[in-house]
Amino acid sequence: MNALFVITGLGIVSLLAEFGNLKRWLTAFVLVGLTAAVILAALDWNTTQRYFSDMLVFDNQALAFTALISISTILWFWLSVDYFATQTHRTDRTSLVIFAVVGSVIMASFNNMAMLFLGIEILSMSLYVLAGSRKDSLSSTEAAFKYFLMGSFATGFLLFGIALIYGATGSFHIHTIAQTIAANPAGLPTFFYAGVLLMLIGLAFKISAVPFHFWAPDVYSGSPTTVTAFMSTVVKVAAIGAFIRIFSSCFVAVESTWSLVLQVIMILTLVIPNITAVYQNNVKRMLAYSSVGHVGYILLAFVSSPTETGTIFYYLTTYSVSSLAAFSVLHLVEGNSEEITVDYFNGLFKKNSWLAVTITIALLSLAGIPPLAGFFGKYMVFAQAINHGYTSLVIVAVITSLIGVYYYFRIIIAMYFNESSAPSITLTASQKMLLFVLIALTFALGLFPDVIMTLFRA
Amino acid sequence: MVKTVPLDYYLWLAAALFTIGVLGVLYRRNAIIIFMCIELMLNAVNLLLVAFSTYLNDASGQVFVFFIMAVAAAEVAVGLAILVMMYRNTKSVDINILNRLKW
Amino acid sequence: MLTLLLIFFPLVAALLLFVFKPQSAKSIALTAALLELVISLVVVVEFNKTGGPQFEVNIPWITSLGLNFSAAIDGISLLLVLLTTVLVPLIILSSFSKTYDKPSTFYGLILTMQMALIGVFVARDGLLFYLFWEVALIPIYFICLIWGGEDRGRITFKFFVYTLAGSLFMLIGLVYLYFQTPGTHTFDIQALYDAGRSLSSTEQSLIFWALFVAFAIKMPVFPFHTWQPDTYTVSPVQGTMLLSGIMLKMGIYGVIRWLIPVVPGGVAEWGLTAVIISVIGIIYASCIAIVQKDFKRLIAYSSIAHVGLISAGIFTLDAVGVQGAMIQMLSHGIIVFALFYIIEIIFDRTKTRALSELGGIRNAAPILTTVFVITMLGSVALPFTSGFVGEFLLINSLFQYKPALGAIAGVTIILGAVYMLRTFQKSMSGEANSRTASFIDLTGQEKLVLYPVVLLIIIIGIYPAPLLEISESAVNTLLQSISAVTASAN
Amino acid sequence: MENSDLAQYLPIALMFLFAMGFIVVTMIATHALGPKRKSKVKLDTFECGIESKGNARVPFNIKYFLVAILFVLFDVEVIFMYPWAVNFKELGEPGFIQMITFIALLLVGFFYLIKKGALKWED
Amino acid sequence: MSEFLIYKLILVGSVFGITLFVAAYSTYAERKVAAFLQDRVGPDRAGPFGIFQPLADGMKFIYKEEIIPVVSNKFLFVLGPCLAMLTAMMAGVLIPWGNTLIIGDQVYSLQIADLNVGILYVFGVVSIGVYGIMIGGWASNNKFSLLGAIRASAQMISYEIAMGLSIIALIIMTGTLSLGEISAQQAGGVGGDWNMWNVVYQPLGFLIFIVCAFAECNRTPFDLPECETELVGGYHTEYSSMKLGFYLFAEYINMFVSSAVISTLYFGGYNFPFMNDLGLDHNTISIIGTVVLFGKISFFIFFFMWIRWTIPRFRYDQLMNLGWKILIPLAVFNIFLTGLVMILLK
Repeated sequence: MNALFVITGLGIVSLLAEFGNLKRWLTAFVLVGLTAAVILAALDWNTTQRYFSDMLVFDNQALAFTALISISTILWFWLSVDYFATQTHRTDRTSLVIFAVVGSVIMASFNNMAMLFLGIEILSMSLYVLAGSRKDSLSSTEAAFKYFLMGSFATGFLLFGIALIYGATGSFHIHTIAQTIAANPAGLPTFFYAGVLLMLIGLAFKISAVPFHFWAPDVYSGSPTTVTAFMSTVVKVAAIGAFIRIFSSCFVAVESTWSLVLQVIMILTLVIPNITAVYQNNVKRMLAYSSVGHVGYILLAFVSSPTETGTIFYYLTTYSVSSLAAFSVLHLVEGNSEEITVDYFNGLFKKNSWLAVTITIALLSLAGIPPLAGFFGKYMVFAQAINHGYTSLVIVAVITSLIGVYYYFRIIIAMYFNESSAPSITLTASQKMLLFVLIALTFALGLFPDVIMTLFRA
Repeated sequence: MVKTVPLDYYLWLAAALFTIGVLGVLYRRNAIIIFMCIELMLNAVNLLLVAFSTYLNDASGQVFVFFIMAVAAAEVAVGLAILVMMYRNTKSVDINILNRLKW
Repeated sequence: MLTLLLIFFPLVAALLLFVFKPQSAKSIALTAALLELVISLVVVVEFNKTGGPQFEVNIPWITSLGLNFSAAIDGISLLLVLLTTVLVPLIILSSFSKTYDKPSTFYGLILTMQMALIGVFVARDGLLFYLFWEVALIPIYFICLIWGGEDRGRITFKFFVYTLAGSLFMLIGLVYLYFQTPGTHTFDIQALYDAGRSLSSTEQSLIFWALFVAFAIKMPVFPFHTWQPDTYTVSPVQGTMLLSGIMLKMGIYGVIRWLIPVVPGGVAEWGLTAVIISVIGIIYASCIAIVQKDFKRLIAYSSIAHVGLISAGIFTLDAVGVQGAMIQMLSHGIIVFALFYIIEIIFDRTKTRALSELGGIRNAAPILTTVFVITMLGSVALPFTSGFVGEFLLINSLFQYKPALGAIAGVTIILGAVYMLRTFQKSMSGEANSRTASFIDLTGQEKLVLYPVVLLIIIIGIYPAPLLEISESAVNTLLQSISAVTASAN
Repeated sequence: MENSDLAQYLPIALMFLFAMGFIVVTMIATHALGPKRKSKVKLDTFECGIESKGNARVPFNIKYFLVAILFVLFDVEVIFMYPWAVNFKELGEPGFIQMITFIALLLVGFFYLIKKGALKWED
Repeated sequence: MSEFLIYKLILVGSVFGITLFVAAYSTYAERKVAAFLQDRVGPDRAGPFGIFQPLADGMKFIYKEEIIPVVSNKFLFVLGPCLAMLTAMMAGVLIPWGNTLIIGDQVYSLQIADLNVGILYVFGVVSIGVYGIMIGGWASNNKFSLLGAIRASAQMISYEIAMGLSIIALIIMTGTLSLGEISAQQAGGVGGDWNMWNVVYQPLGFLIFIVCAFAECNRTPFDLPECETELVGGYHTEYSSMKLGFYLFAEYINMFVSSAVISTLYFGGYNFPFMNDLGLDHNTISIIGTVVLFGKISFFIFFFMWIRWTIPRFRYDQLMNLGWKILIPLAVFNIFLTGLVMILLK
């Protein structure tokens, strides 16, 4: 909670930094604040604290997500320095991002449907604006608009679900709902189950699971690359955090209602985006589909054992780090162009081997090649699924991850195989440092996954 | 409070409104109308919440409605701003022209 | 400790390469590879031939996954480690006459590859084995992708996906076994053995196929071989050497270490099928080899034929066959290395690999021709060459297993002779043409690479006993434990 | 019946009927009674006697739009204060402090708006 | 049931009639007041002192030709004034016009309906009035009209926030939203049981409220939407006959309702000082109270006119600045102050 206070304060301060003579110090200040948030989250470890009459509960899961979100945001700020370079928009962009982080943290720690709703909206509203932050670009506008439409559409479903559940159980508190469910194993009205499914649909939109994913590629490719990076890491983490928080603690008692639906969604989420990604020539779209595909693996872990959230958390961590690495390279490669195709990567190894190596490692990690972080993420998901008897689903997942290899390797092949006449790219020391940190993290998470895996074993 | 109207009626009404909203979002092509349909969806939810709140004698449902209204307002503000931006770039609010990003 | 040094010394060396100037990468890499050879020789000296797994290390690594860094060396491992440590310096040396773009990366990848290969051969933890197995794929892929020839993007990708797909099925099999281990699950090799043997026959069969596909793709055995000829052809020669000389042995090693002992029931059920597949592969590959026009492709197909024989020999589950496989692995490793190097030398000077465009090299380069003849004879398994020992043992065991299969496999020697002699005739003898007229004989550096190899071919051919002794006890232990299981099952 | 919810609204409905009736009747009456002598010029829009040009539905200053959006936001926030104000005495001091926090946050936004020039009309 | 219905019918009918009457005579009053302030005679032809002038005006509205510009949107063009009129009429429903009358053993309230959300209802209905103006202005398809309509909407919604905020301080004190209860709470007043009018406790709130009320009614000094020097007639430039009449009527009705609301909220409504000390019976006091209320309303209507002919029009930026940058912060400050005092006094 202290972390949440700090981040909220940070948001307000960065909003007001517009007027003081604070603009110059803003980035430094934000980084310090987020670091402080991480530290505070770590200090609260193993203490379950309840706030606002139980509306927010900071248990270990929430704290872990808070820390992950904050750390990803720090790295994200580092990679998107130039996004904040323009004087006119520095403070509002910063504060929008920080408020999105606030929403994410709330989504990871809510214990009441109202907080879930508010968290989602705080997050989404900032992102609608950020997605459209390239005002003169039609595709950016379009991305913002589609994101907005789909976001509020999904919210509608979510709210209708919440309303029905409230009607059936008389409460918005997750634990009260869970108790009511436990108390009336057969006595709940039918519309309760409709409510659960509607919430599932609403959240499926938010985590962009197939068939509710169609907005994601458009939004990801239209938004400025840095914003896309934010969406596919922090936002995705938050959405999945919210999803598992409610389904693993509250609705697990009525698992039979949603389990089959979720399995179908999961299989679709594994198959369709991975196949579609193969046909993409726009790298951002490709990564968008890939990020949708990754949701499939997370859902596989979730379907096989809804209460083992450690696996999902680890997967998200590895995914975030790898995605950030991929997007930082993408951002550095794209320059001023709006649409970045695979051809942009031609001969990148010759042009700048730092970039080439980083994105290679990132993509290999996303593809799940050992000993990188992504491998252990996938491995744990598969192992968990096999352990709970979902071997056939694992085989589907394995096949789709092979398809995944195909499109990731298109970029790799382009970098090492194709020739390009484009001028080489030079990096600043800070950029090199960032890439190094991201590579190091990708390896470190792969070589020492215990650090994170043991977090949830207490 | 006298609950002369059965709860089921509210449920069906809300469901109908919600469905109309959903269909509107899916089938209409004018951005403003889509906005309105989304608002319709939210208001269906509000109606439902208020009805439940009354029948359960629990005020939290109505508080939730406040939240929804406040957030919906904020959402509309952002949405309209985006719409204005879109209009500036395209001179139209027909979402059919937004097909550039389709795969 | 020695094991750890053996595994990680190449990796450290590889990282060191980036510290120094690119120009010196070559020599640093060679030094490192030679030091690694020395380390492996120390291991050989220290090795107790009757002692089972030795030089054990067992460090808890990822406890939540039951993964320990558990490695040890027994006879089977040692032979393959030795093959690796001998070949890698030769491979590096063979590249001295060429200059590669980004040499640090190139040699770094080779050394990383070496690390992964040794890791595969000494790992005694299922997941660790898998990790090294996969890690071995990355450097070789990039070696082929970055420094390969025409159309390498597509071809190397095919190679990558094939092998990755295979290994993912292996992973599923391993994980399934992992969850069968009692108590706190573990990937320890013995625990996996026990778990695998206690499974029902259906499960054993499924796991057999999950693992077999992975190994078969790596070897490659017909019909999983389609990636191989193209990849061998487009790879830079050092890559081809790594692939054919060492990496393909990973598959065979996997069968010996991780397939047969783990699911003996599955092997009992499907062993015959595997042998038949292998034998079909031998004939098929030999026939294709005969009609090949490209020198490198020809050797690639011949490699498939040889590996098929090894695979068939192993699945007989006969001590002689497995021992033969061990020797044949070493022999094939060095012979195929030499052959590819010779092809590279010819290609460098004539700019072609088409057999029809060669000829008459014998006159211009007698030393090269001599070396080629010896290697070729080794390849067709003439007595007093290393090839003879291995093939003899293998075919012998096949005869004992199923005489008909043995007979068919025996044909391989004839077919091998046919295509190798044809190759010799086309390239070395005959009239010199414009391309080969001014052929320069071996240079000093090339001799430095090829002479040791020729020497090894002959030494192993005449006196293979020390090598056989190294692996003998390990092979016997292995086969005994299996026969104990199958006997008790019956 | 007198005290039930719906009955409270009955007079309002009555008033609505009265007003509607009055409006409709008056409109119809004027329509029927007034003279009808149309001419093109008469039916043209008025632009101080000059011939009117173009459509009047042109984009207008974004400021108005901004005001509308801000109104929606602030008005909705004000909603939250009504229940609080009604229950002020029961909520007491803690409620007061919470609402002050709420208003303070609102004022931060308000301050930001003013400083950003969202409400600057003189330019 | 039917008795209840008849009682309500009578009440609604009389309120309706009175509203129209007051609105009609406000126009007359306005002209007379203007004349008085400018030292003129004002209307004096129709009847003695021109007392039938409103009737003549009404007739004229009815008999004038209806003009609907060709380029306008016909339906909306007609809808605009109707909506303005309708909302204006509906706003007065909740005003407590007097205390209860006791006839026999039946208690009759002089308030048409006393909803527990009273003030919110008034605000809700009043804010719909913006649509009437906006729709009318836009439907005319005239540049002046459009500008006027936009100005009107921006102005009205801006002042609505301040108005809403100023009320909150009052509600903190009264603890209810019901206008009936708020009136009842101010019973007695100065002497008797010493219930002061709310204006005593809420001078700042009253000030803000009345300024906002002026703006909401588009009255000078806030009549930017129809300032004839810039916009001809503003949003009703294109209107004629009864549709114009509706707009004008609506304005005067709004003024009337605003005055009533102000009187009710801040000036004790139908209560008057020493009312409980006169020793009169309940019904008499109620009737006197109603008369007193109308007196207060008349004063505020006069006040509206007084201001109109005294203070010049604001510039648009001054108008917006006043609303957003002065009244809103002031209202928030007022809430804070009221809350603080309430907490401290408890």
